[in-house]
Amino acid sequence: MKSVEEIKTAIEAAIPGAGVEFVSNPSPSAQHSLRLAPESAIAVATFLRDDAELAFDFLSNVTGVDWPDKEVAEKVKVTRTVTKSVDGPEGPVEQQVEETVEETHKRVEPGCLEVVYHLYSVAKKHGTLVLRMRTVNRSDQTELPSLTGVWRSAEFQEREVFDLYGVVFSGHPDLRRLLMWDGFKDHPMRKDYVEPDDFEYEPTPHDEVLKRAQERKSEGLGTRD
Amino acid sequence: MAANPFFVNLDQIFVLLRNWLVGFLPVALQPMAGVLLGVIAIVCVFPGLFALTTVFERKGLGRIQNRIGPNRVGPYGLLQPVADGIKSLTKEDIVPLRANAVVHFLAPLVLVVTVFMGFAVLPMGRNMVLVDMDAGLLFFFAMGAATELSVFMAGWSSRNKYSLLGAMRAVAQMISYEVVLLLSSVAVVMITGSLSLPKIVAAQNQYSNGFPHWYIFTPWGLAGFLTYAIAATAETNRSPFDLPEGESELVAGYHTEYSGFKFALFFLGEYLAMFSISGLGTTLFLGGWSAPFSFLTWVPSWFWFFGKVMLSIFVFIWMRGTLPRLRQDQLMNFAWKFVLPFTLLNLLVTALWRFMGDGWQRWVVCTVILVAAYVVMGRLEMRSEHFGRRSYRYAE
Amino acid sequence: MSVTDIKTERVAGWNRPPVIEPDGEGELLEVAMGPHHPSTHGVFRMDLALDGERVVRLKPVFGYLHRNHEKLGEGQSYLASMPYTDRLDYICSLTNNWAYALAVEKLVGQEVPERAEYIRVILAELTRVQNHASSIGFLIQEMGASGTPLMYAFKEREKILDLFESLTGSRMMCNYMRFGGCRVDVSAPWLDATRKVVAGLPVFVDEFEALLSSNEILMARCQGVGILRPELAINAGVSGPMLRASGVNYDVRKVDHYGIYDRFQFRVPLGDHGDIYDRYMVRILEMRESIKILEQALKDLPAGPIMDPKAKLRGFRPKPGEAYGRIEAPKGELGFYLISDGGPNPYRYRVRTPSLINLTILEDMCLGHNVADVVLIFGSVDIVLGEVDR
Amino acid sequence: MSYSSLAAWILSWEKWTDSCWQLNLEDALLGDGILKGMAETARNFFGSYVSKERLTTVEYPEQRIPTAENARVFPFLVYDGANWEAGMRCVACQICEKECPPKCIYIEKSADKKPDYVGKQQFYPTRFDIDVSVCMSCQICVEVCPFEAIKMDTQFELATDDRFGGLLFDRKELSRSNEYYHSIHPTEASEVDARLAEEKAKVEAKAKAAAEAAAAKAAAAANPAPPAGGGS
Repeated sequence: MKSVEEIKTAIEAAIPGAGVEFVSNPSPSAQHSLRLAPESAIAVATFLRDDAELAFDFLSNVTGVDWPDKEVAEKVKVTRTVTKSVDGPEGPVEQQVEETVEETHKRVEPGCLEVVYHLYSVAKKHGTLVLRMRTVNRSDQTELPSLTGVWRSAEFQEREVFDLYGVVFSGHPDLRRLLMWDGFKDHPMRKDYVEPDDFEYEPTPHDEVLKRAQERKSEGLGTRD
Repeated sequence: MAANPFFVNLDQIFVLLRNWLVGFLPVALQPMAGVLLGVIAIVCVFPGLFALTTVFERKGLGRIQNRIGPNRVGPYGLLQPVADGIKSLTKEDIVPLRANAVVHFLAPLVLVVTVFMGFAVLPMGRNMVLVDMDAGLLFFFAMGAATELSVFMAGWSSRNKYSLLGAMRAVAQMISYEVVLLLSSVAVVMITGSLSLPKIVAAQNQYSNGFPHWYIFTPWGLAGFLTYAIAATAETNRSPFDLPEGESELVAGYHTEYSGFKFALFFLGEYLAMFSISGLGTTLFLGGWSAPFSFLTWVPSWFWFFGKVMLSIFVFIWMRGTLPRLRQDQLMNFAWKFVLPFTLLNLLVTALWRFMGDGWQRWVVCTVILVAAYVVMGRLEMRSEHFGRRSYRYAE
Repeated sequence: MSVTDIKTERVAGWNRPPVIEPDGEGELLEVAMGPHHPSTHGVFRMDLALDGERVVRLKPVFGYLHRNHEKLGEGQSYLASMPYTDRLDYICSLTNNWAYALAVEKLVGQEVPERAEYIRVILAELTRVQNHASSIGFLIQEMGASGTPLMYAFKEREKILDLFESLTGSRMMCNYMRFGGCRVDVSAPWLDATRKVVAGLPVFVDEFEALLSSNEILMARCQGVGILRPELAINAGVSGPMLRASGVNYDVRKVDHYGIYDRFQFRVPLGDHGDIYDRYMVRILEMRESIKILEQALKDLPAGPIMDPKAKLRGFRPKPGEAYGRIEAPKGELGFYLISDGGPNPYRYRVRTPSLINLTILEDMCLGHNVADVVLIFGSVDIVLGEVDR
Repeated sequence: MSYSSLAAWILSWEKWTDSCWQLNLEDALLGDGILKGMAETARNFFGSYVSKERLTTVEYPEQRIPTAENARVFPFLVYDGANWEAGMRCVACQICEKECPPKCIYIEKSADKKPDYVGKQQFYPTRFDIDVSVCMSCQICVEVCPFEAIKMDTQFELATDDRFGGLLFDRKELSRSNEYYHSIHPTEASEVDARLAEEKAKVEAKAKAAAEAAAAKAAAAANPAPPAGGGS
């Protein structure tokens, strides 16, 4: 099999302006991946499937990853001019001095939802090629193109990602929730998902759960028996 | 030996008992009382047999599957049906809200009553027939046809999609196989020339060289018996033709919505139908109550009848333990495209048998025709249904 | 939502389900097959629209057994997820263990001692035999054979489960493999018992085949029903015996050479028709091949440690990175995808289960067939709901 | 016909049906596969009466399969000696509580300390509860325990009519003696004992060395002679 960089070159040769990005994987598994631009994803996927040499005809795994908004604390060296009083020969004198200070900037790195695809080739018996796609953010722009038309095996798995992560796959033939029920609101696999406090607690010996169970029992709510 | 009065009395013990009991009544009431006693006997004996059969079936299936089977209630689990009966009586009788309650209630009753009626014409031993009707066979089939009604009543009135599908299947299946059942019995009628079941038994109750003249020992009789057996299995909804209740597809088919005692009645009805249809098969092809060898004629006739019935029940159980179930369209194809033509051919062969006269020629001719027809039709059936053995390839 | 209300966009394409129009007049009968149904292998639902008994629409409904296995995995240490993998496909817990261990070993670059690899192969192939036996048993049970083949299969499975119990301590929830080896060493008596069981397996398969393979009813029910074309099978990500029954030569054991599978001589049986009968026969033949692997592995089992001494049990923190490891589980390709952020818990823990993805083409296979066939086709996919809903 | 000759006949039956099958492998008759299957079930039916091997079921409450040595059901706490409270090996380190996948263990650490089996002062659990209705018998607690204090029981008949209290075992109910541990997992328990004895010997040797050193030091301090070095 070609290396991931070679595949990237091949894609770029076949589809100009594909916007494929190489993502390195530092772990010993060395399964590096390619990040696709959502606009050209279907074209790239079709190329990967139909190219005689690559022939990635088997989409093994589709999954979502949640990257929540991250607060990044950066130390930045800032150089600015400050007015300082300097002890001059004639007493304190106001003077413009250039000063370099380290400042801690806190900025919020916007999170995103990522969808990861693992490809294999049945015809050529090679693999894994890992593809990834990212949404713009986690709240309102969570659309990604569906690859169900290229690989049918994405059908249920993309439904699952939609269900559990909230990625909306445009062009999916039947985008409904897969595992949760239809009326369910949130997306449980997101990192910031808060479990609703509505299930029945069994009195386990655990401090927190036990406390909550006892509370509910005293309120006459939701405990069995 | 046969003339030994003890064995004669043993053979006739039930008849003598009835006559003795009836003797206490005024003459005018005696025929009615005699029939009533017979009815009571049937109503007691066959449900008892049903209870035993359920245990034997479960034990037999267990043994086929290398298990022990029920052995907890009573010695060797023999009291299991009592426990089952108590359980079914104490269970809640659920009637679906949207069900047609009257029909839902009547269906199991209709089944059990009509099935019981069939026993009226079965000769269960020498002189042991409740009503010696000239058209007994006809009566039997008329009663048998009424079971379809009850199955459909049950399926329709439950307002359950599975029940409805089961009922539709049952009606289609039972009507198709009724034809086969009738036509394979017609062969016997053609030879015997009578629709009276005691006369049919009497025709078979003869021996040459110690062997009986049962119809199963003739080519047409064997073929007729096989088609009869297939049709009987389908008629009683037993595996491999248990589609109307096919539990893996239709949950429980037409009796999905039945519970408690009504369900037990369906269960009873199914087994009674099995007994009655085995009894008829025994009567038609296996010589009824006659002994299998002339030196065994001293054994009471009712023993032979019930022995043969239980043997056919065993075959039913054995088939149930072995065979998967057919599909609806295959079942119908099998009935109309394979069994029915074969039965019709068998009628021709029977006629040939009757008019060719004694001698070895008719044996050869009839056998050759039937075997050839079976082989050819079987191959055609397999080809038209596109199935057969396959070979497989390997990749290294 | 009823099945006819689901407005699936009928995308034209060779890999979409065929459009079946009901013939004749009258309304469609909508049947919710499951979640309480004798042959949906647990709590699974298929919403059917029937025209008579013919299926014109089928929508599988999942999630009745959903417990968010993946979220649980993200909330606890790598080791603590191991017993949870037993509960995915509870019939073959050892292959689940192996797949997870393999993914973690890939993530941290962990070596596995040779003896442990042999033990893994032995256990995985025993698992495969008992899974195929019982799945065929279930299939024939769904065909209405009142449990006889199932009981024969279970009788054999019982012997294998006894072996599992005496080695791992539990019959089904084995929780046996660890990152870098196995938990307990096999003993000489265990190996003798295993050899005895393996010697009895061919007899069992022969008996099974005598009972079933040439049965006309089985052939009539299975042949030509639920046909899956190879190109669709590949495109829909179908794996395992289902894929091979469609004639696609793809076995992860042969392709990935994971573990030490390249040391054993075995063949991959392939079907030519892709129907239920081929799936049944491929499973039978795979059992025979597994027996061959077992014989070889039991003969060559080397001495040595069963755990890599460098492997860590407590304080296991992989470096940041990700890995996807997959094995040929009895039901198909079972993969685990892990992302580590350097913490004690995986950042992302994903299970690629064969059962769920093999169901993708359930509708394609069932449309136009009878209700009775739907049950059979569903049974021939060989799923376990613990794995489908996770 | 005796049983053995019946058995022989049944066993030869298979060969017979097989040879029949060989004859018409190519041109199968309709129904011969069914007959073959029927022969197979008949063989099993009679075989189950003839050979005990065929019957794999065990009539449970009367007959029992001996428990496998590696079998595991629910955890218990090992104690040494006769008194469960004094001899409890658990030092309330709470590793098992943290590692337990279904989180069914609840431990409260003591405020004071008591000597453990090597005589070192250790904490002990004032409360050690396991909810066996939640426990999934995975044995992770046993594996992570550095003190050989928690082991797996093989007792499985724990049915109770109290779903919550009856299945919540406190430390008294969980305590089992080391002898019991030996009786259910002999090999493993001997290994554990050997390891502990080794550790104890090491600690004792160390303590002895330390004591000797201390004595030597004390002796050295008592009679101030020119320091001869050593003594650590």
